[in-house]
Amino acid sequence: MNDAFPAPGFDIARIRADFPILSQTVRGKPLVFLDSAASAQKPRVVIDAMVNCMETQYANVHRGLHWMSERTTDAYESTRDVVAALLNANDRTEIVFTRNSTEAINLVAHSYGRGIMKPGEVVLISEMEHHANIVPWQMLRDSHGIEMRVAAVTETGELDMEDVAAKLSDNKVGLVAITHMSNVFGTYVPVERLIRLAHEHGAKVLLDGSQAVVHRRVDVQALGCDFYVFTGHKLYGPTGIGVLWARHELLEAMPPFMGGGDMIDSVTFERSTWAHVPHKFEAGTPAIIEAIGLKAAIGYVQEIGYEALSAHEAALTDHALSQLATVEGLRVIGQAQDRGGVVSFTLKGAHAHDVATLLDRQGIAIRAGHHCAEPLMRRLGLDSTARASFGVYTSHEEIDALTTGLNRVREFFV
Amino acid sequence: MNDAFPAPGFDIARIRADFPILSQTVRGKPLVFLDSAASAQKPRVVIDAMVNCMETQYANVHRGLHWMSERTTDAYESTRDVVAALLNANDRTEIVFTRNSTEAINLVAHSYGRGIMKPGEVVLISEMEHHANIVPWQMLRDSHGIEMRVAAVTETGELDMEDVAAKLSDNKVGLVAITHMSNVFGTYVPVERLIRLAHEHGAKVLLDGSQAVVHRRVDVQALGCDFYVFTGHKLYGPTGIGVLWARHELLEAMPPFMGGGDMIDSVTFERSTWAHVPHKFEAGTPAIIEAIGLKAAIGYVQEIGYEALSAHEAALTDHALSQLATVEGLRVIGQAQDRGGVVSFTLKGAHAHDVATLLDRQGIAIRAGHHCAEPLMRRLGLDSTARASFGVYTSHEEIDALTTGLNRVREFFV
Amino acid sequence: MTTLAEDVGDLYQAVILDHGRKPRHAGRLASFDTSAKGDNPMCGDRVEVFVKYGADDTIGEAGFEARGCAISIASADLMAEVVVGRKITDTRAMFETFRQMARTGECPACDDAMDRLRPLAGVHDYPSRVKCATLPWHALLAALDGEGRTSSE
Amino acid sequence: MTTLAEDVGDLYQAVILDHGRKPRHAGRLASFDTSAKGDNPMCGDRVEVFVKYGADDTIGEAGFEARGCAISIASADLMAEVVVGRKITDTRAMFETFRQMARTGECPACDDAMDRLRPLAGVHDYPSRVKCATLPWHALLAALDGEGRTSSE
Ligand SMILES: Cc1ncc(COP(=O)(O)O)c(C=O)c1O
Ligand SMILES: Cc1ncc(COP(=O)(O)O)c(C=O)c1O
Repeated sequence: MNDAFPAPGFDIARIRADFPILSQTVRGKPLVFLDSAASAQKPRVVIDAMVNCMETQYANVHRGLHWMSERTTDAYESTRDVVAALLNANDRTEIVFTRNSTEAINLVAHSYGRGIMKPGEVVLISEMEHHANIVPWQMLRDSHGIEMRVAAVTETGELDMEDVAAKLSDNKVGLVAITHMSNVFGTYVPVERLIRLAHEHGAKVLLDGSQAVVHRRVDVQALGCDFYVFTGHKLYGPTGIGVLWARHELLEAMPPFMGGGDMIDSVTFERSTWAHVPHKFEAGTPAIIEAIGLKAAIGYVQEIGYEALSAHEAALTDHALSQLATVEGLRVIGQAQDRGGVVSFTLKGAHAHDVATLLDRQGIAIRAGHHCAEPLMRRLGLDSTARASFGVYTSHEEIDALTTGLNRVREFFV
Repeated sequence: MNDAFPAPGFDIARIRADFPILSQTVRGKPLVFLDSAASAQKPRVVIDAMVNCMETQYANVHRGLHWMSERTTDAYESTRDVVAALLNANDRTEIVFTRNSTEAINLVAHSYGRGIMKPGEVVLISEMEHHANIVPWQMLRDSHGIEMRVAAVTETGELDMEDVAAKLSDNKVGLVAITHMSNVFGTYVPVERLIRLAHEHGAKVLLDGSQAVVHRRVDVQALGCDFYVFTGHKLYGPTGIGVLWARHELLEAMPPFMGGGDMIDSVTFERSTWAHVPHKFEAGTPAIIEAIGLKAAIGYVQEIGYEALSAHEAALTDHALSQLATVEGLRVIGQAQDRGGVVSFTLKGAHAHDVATLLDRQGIAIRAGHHCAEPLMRRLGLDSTARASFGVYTSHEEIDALTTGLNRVREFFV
Repeated sequence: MTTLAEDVGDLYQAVILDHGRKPRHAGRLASFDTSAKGDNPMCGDRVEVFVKYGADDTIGEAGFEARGCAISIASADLMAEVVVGRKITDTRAMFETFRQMARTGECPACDDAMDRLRPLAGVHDYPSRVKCATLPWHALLAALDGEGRTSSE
Repeated sequence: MTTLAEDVGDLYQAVILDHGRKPRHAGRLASFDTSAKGDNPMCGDRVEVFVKYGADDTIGEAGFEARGCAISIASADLMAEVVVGRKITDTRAMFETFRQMARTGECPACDDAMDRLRPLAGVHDYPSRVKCATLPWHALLAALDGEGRTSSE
């Protein structure tokens, strides 16, 4: 069964032991959690970092002159260094903390979109965006006279680069906002090419890295993009914390998004002036405990190393694709060349929700629905798919369990 | 020393034992934490609730058809019920989760301010607002042609109700946005009167309850206000979670603030429709673990009960005021009749920062600075004050330690 | 080890599998007096319900078009079956009883008329699936109210 | 038990207490060539620095007005003392050395010229106070650069 071997030195048993939740049972069956693309489970080190903060070193940040506040500020701010290193940002001040990817994109849509872009300019997205990378641009379109264009996706679930080029050709696109990795197909978008092309046409590029950063090393300087966003809870971190990276000069030029404490330089009733970047974009008490948790999560991923992680996930994905191919009536949606550990599929004669419920009954958690990508579903002529997605803790045995589970579903249902 | 006795049945030792951090030492001295108004410490039940979520019952909410997701959704959504009960909201759908008070106010400024208010209408704030309740209205003023008026504060640190009446008299005020309790003076604003007056003049009322809800029972229906905001981390909950309450019909009428997953009904590239209230205002993966922590925090406060808590804090405040009066050269800033456990002061000949550092050296954490209320400081002719603030875990002995500490500072410094 | 059929028997009873697979009332009515669409935004289920009124404030004919899971199709089909010939006011009351049953699994108010719907009580164990069962009813009520469109939440 | 004076002696050395209480260079210069304000937005410290140039690219006279803590006033006062008569380029270099010392407590690059500033090395133990010590220097450099205004961050 284990024809695809895990990467050498990748001790899956030890890694699974780092995640307390994985030893839970669900409906009397051992948990097989294949919904990591929706949100990942948390390793012990993340839980411990948060507990440790709350038990030994907690106070509000930036404002206190006392020991607890200074130490908490250090811990919070050092997360910025860790994130800057993770993305290879040029400067720690380029890291802005948000609640999640969604807020990061909304921040750009509000601040860059309304503050810098001019009515008539175009935002180019793609057919395979998550709602988080569609709706903010629609709202910008409707309030600020921005045009929204949508680049096509091919039958294999890849970005149609010819269509991208065509839609850039009149040089009206000010911003290309595209996912780095599809949460439905697992497709990696050829972002280097995309960025080169966009820049040639004078457009800035925002990458939605919500999925990509979980699976691959991201180097924003090497990529050459202008904005990059991700969300902590998919990267084994807590909820309530996300990241916007942007080039320093862009952040400098952008007006603030929200107003309040911590983001000001000085306030009078007549007029306020803004704090330096990145504080200008962080109004109010930030997600302190969550930032500290995110730092631990990034540390965890880096200790394993993206090489080992990517290799493990590539092996898992190969194994999954070959196993799923043995299930009668199962069709994998999306056949990109360059893909990661997210596999969408349909099962003939069984609706995705019924598949999900019947798998859940066997302790297997997958996602079913439109995956917050309704327009993509419509493009595919589907109303929903089932989706299994993998994390660092996913084992080959779990994929085998999924396959067995699906065969039982088929027998029961079809 | 303990002339002011704690409320009967209020077992401070037991309560202190609920907060792991309180047994820490700082610079070799036992921690005396008197900076709760900036952010409160977390009881064991809050930490445990978050850990329990991450260890046994975690997945993304609202989207999953599997057991973990259903259970997590239940836990997240039940926090809404708990918050609705805390504020005595009419309906659970009136509770919107935000990152903090700051975001809640910004949400109202963006959505109600831009979506419902008309240029030329007035927002009335007061001189004793936190920056969180000043800057969003300035930004609205500058982008949307709203006028901002500022009601005066009296010498005693109370809201000048005559000035409020005068500033309402032309019926141009669309929204009064005022703190329920000052984070500098500890003053409670006479909100019932204020709300009656505002409504007579056709204005809606937003109360910034960031401080008040920590110390007093809040009943939004009895108060009759229109918007109420608070922040989880001051109410013994985690960072990263705050609350906006608003009347259902207001939320219904308001356009969304941010766009993305979870806040939509359906998405096409041409047009999206919004989910029902409150989901319309919660874009993207929410602060799930933090909501679950907040629920535990509210449960903790309710188990103690606001009566016992208010009585304890009133006794502490009386004790503090009488003790601080014995320190030579110390002046308490703000002498409101109706006040809670937040005491600002200056010490003759010693700058507030030096006072804070010298107290910190003795293990005593207070705040010094402008308390995110620069305009108020200017109004008082001060550049900063020292501030001691109390929580449910503050003991009379800690106030005595502060007094002793201040006397040592005075001796050393003056 | 229990079989999958044993494990999910409460939810996927034979009548549900049967009506889910071979709905009797699927299809747009040739002529109808009112109709409404229902969406479940969380999962993408869609249903459109068509109603032709009968005499004396009753429902004369009912049909539906749906894309969705076995539960929602079976629920739509059984709904169409039970509401035909029924007074409109009774239909509304029936939905309340049905919704209660779908949420709690209990049905103290159930009478004979509810018998055909009882197999759907099993959804209460699967909170995220309750909406699948209630969506067609939401659409039916929207049609009766002349609202044209609803969404289950 | 140690006394408070022992506990904070590193930070509040006699020279700092003395200059904090009785600054020698406080006050706006009667005439000056450049000036700049500095704010610390986090705590409300404010300082304005005035400079009159001397011969050969030196600082001829320096003064300041400040609202702030003992550390920031002593730092401003000692700064004014040490920069007078010094080349402008040396002054810039001195700030770098000073900032390093304030942050780390170490001063490998310290020469005799830095002697008067050494008592401020104690701030490194109090990260939130480092800005109090560096604010006047930020303002001085802003004045030399003709910027008028700066804020410590
Ligand atoms: C009165 C008042 N309003 C608003 C806030 C802002 O709260 P947060 O920073 O959690 O948004 C605070 C506390 O900082 C406060 O005391
Ligand atoms: C590609 C992509 N973009 C954006 C998001 C939104 O992330 P969040 O809900 O954390 O803001 C997700 C996940 O839900 C995603 O998969």
